Amino acid sequence: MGQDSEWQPRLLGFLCRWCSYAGADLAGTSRKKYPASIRVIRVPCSGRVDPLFILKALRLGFDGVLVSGCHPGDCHYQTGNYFTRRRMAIIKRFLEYMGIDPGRLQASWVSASEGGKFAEVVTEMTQEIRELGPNRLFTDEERDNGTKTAP
Amino acid sequence: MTAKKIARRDIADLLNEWSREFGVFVPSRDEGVAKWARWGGGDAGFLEWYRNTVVPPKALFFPPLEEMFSFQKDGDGYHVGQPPPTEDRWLVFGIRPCDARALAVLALTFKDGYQDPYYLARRKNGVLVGLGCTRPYESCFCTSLGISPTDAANVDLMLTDIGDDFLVEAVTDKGKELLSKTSLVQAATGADEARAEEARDAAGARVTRKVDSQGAHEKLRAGFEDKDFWERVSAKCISCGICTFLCPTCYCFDISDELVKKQGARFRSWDSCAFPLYTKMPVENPRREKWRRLRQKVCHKYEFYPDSFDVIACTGCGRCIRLCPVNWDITRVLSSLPAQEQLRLER
Amino acid sequence: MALSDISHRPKFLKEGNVYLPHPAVIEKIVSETIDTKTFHFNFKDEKLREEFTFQSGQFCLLSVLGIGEATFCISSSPTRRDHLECSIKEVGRLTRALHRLGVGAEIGFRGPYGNSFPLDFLKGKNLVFVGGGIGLAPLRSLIWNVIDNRQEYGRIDIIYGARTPADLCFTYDLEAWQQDKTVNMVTTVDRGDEAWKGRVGLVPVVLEEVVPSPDNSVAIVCGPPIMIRFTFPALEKLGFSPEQMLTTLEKRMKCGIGKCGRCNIGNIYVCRDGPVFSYAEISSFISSEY
Amino acid sequence: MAPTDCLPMKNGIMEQRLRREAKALLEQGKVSCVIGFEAGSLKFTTTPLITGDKDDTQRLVISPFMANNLSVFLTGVKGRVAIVAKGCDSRSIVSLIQDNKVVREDVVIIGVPCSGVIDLTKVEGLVGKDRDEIADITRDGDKVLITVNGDKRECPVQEVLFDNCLACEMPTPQEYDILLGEPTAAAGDKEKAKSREKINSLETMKPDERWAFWRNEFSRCIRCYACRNVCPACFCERCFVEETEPPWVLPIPRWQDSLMFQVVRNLHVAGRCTDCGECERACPVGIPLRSLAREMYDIVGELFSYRAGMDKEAPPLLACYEPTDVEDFIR
Repeated sequence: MGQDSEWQPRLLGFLCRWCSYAGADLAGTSRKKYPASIRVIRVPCSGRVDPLFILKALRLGFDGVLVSGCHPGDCHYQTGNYFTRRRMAIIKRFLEYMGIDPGRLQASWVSASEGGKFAEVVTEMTQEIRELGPNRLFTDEERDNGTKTAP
Repeated sequence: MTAKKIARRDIADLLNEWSREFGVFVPSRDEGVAKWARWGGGDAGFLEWYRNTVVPPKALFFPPLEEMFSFQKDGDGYHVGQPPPTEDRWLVFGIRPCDARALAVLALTFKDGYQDPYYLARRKNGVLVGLGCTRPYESCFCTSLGISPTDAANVDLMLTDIGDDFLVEAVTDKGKELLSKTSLVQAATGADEARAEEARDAAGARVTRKVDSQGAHEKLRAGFEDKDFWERVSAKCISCGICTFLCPTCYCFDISDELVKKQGARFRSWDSCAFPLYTKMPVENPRREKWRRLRQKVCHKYEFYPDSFDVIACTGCGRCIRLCPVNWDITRVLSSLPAQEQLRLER
Repeated sequence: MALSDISHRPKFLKEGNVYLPHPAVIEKIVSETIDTKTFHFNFKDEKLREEFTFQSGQFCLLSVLGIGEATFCISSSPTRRDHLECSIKEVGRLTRALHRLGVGAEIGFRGPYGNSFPLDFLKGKNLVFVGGGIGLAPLRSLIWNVIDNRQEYGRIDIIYGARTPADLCFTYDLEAWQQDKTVNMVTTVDRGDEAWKGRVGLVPVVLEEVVPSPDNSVAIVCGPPIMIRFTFPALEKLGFSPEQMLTTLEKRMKCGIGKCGRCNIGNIYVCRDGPVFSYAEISSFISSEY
Repeated sequence: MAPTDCLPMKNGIMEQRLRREAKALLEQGKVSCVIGFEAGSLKFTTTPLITGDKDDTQRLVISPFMANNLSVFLTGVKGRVAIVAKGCDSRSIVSLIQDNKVVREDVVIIGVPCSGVIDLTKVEGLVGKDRDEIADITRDGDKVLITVNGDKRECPVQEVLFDNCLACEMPTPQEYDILLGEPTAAAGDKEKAKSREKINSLETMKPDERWAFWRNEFSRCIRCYACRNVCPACFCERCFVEETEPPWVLPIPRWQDSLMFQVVRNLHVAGRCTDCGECERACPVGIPLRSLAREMYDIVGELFSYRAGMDKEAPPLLACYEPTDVEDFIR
């Protein structure tokens, strides 16, 4: 914590259970330092991450979403992460077109032995998102929930 | 009461005047689609393009989405708040006779038995200023439903286009009150009234689409189980909600809750009998098949509603025909209903 | 032209915004089967607790605010007024949320809505109750109502079935009715197990074995649609006329008061005109849209 | 190959052949159903005709107004079916074959060489009259003649074609069983640029302006789901918006929910969308949905050189991968 006045982004991570989740675990057990900004959802494979999950996370107000899986060639299911790679490329580009900063959605390959890399990814991403500021995409300043069109 | 008239160029001033006392809603296509929006001053440009809106004025009384009430959750339970208030006095300018009739049709359901507080509050506080049609669409068929495109039956104040002026008639006390307050109207002459009469006749003649609305009831009842017919006519329907959402007499709604960080609200929003999940129960769904849903839609308007309230729940506004992505046309379906004798023979 | 005459309805229903739920507190939860629980609850507001009345066969809407609202029949009897009961099977999001609540939790209540079993018509008659699974819930309200006024009715037969012994609801009531010498209680299951000593057979089949007499009788049927569909013909075979058969229908509902549009069968709205109907009223379209 | 000129005459010939072929297919029992177009009930419109009755085939038409993508009906009919397909529709059919939603052998594709469909909204804008107040619209090769109140007006056909037609990559179906006429040419490069005009102007905005733009557009959405239901690529039995556990999106017309619905819908049809333009055409409240669909189409093309519905043997975009796929964005 330390600098308590500083705004702490909230990140949501979808981590593949075979590599990245184990990597995150290792980061913890080996006492690697990284911001406590990330909440983790363990997925069977990074290929499980439906674009819907990403949008829902943004809708719920998470400031950034991380999708992390095994390095190419290391997928427990042989090819799952290759599909993730394709899908993520598309999602990032499309969200950018919509007006969502692509930095809010990031992807990484983190193996079970890369505790250090996981800490690094989260640290860097947290810093980047701190610069982007809070996610206000779906918030409504006037708390106008769309019901004001009628008298 | 003798008729009055107002100059076309004075309409904007009239709206400005009313705006001081009422929330005034007029046809607008600021966002590229004709719907109702708050009058924001300027000139009454809509008079040039306005034929009817895509989104019917029912949306002002029964909005696509409204908060029924909000609530807060805390340790020992919920605190339910009051529904958000509606405007005390408001006015819709330019409503067409078909849509005005539709509001009366909606009221039948909303005030039958238990009172629907949301709709009825808006209805009570709202004033309807009608504007007769001069350019009905080719999809319009109001005259088949006993409505003339210049009908003053369901409005408070009625305007009829007579060229440089509009003939103005107060229909109800609300309308009289409106008129008594403005100095922009003047007495109409006999010639004005004659021109209005001409305009009315001409408008009625321009509605060329016809349907046998009275005969439909009997045929629909007789053909209710005619699965072949309903399957055939529903084949091209894509089960979207356009014809029901944008129908001025459709009132079906859904209720949904939301709770975010202990603050919540219950919403009601338009729903449609065209959607497969509309009647879905945990195990059964009485209208899983498309033809059953479509049959429900047609029968509700032309058979069930007349059975309940003695009035057809269709006003011939033609939106369902104009806006349907596959040109599903209720008038074609009604006119292709098998005659009763024919059905008897087949049996 | 008014369709629903609500003039005789209790005052608390007609005041204020009909859509606002009344807070109620869960007082007791009884586990009926693996997925069905009976909730005993009472209003928070003392005045409402006093004023509240209902009749057997009526339904209500229960809310878990933030999740939603759904219709349930009131399964307790108006003759036993210290609390209300609803028996709820876990089938979706709202019922799951209800099942997760514990004693003391708050729910929202709207109602009672709908018509009710016609007591005046039933008085002096022999009653044949035919129930299946959770369909016993609305019948149970009436059965206790009738038993509490036993002298006003004739013979009582109850034929109740479930898929397996574990699916039988209200076993404590079944036992009580079994003990009651003035009631003929027949319990059956579609499939028995090692411990099951009772009858095995589908409800409509068992009904034909029990052979209740149609003379001065009324059959009251409630269960899954498939059971209802087969029970009516069985009753007809026994000589019951359509007027002598009552049922209570279930449809998807949102408002409960005839506005939201989805619970109709033809011109009839189950919430507004039902849920209790005689077979005579619904026989013409029960096959097509139920 | 010369572009098709003088469409009305060509249409007449194609129409006769279509009716003949469709009738024969039904008579010979080769198909149980024909999906085509018949004259609509409004001026300048056609409407889908789905029939198993051979006499109905006489109502089939070919017209410059036949906008619907009929392939949306393919997954709903049983048995072997004949379907009238413009080039773009044929791509949707191929895409459905790629996704195993349709079996190639179960479809008789009656291909129609198409030189663009007329967008009545553009015609209305051009002459300042609503479609039902226009007396006549006649296509004559590269020109369109519009008659209003006795005045004739001529304009290049490109001005009144749908935006997606201007970017058409397959005017004549490549996958067909019967082809009703000579192949036609695709629109030129100049027109192709025009078909992206709206998107390009969005791309010049700042990101938050762009988000605000979409937010504003979707505040108009009424959640009728016409965009989804006309879309041949949206073939899910149950859409995520209808899921209740968890409720991903509330079924209410609130911009947040509507916008999220549409973004996810577009992501779900990535690699299936052929830019047929039906979503935007169906939208009753005029949300520029094609500006989402086309951008997605171009993203997919740029990143993976993939174009949906071009090759029935090719695996669907997101059901395959290349070892060399773009990866520079992954940490």
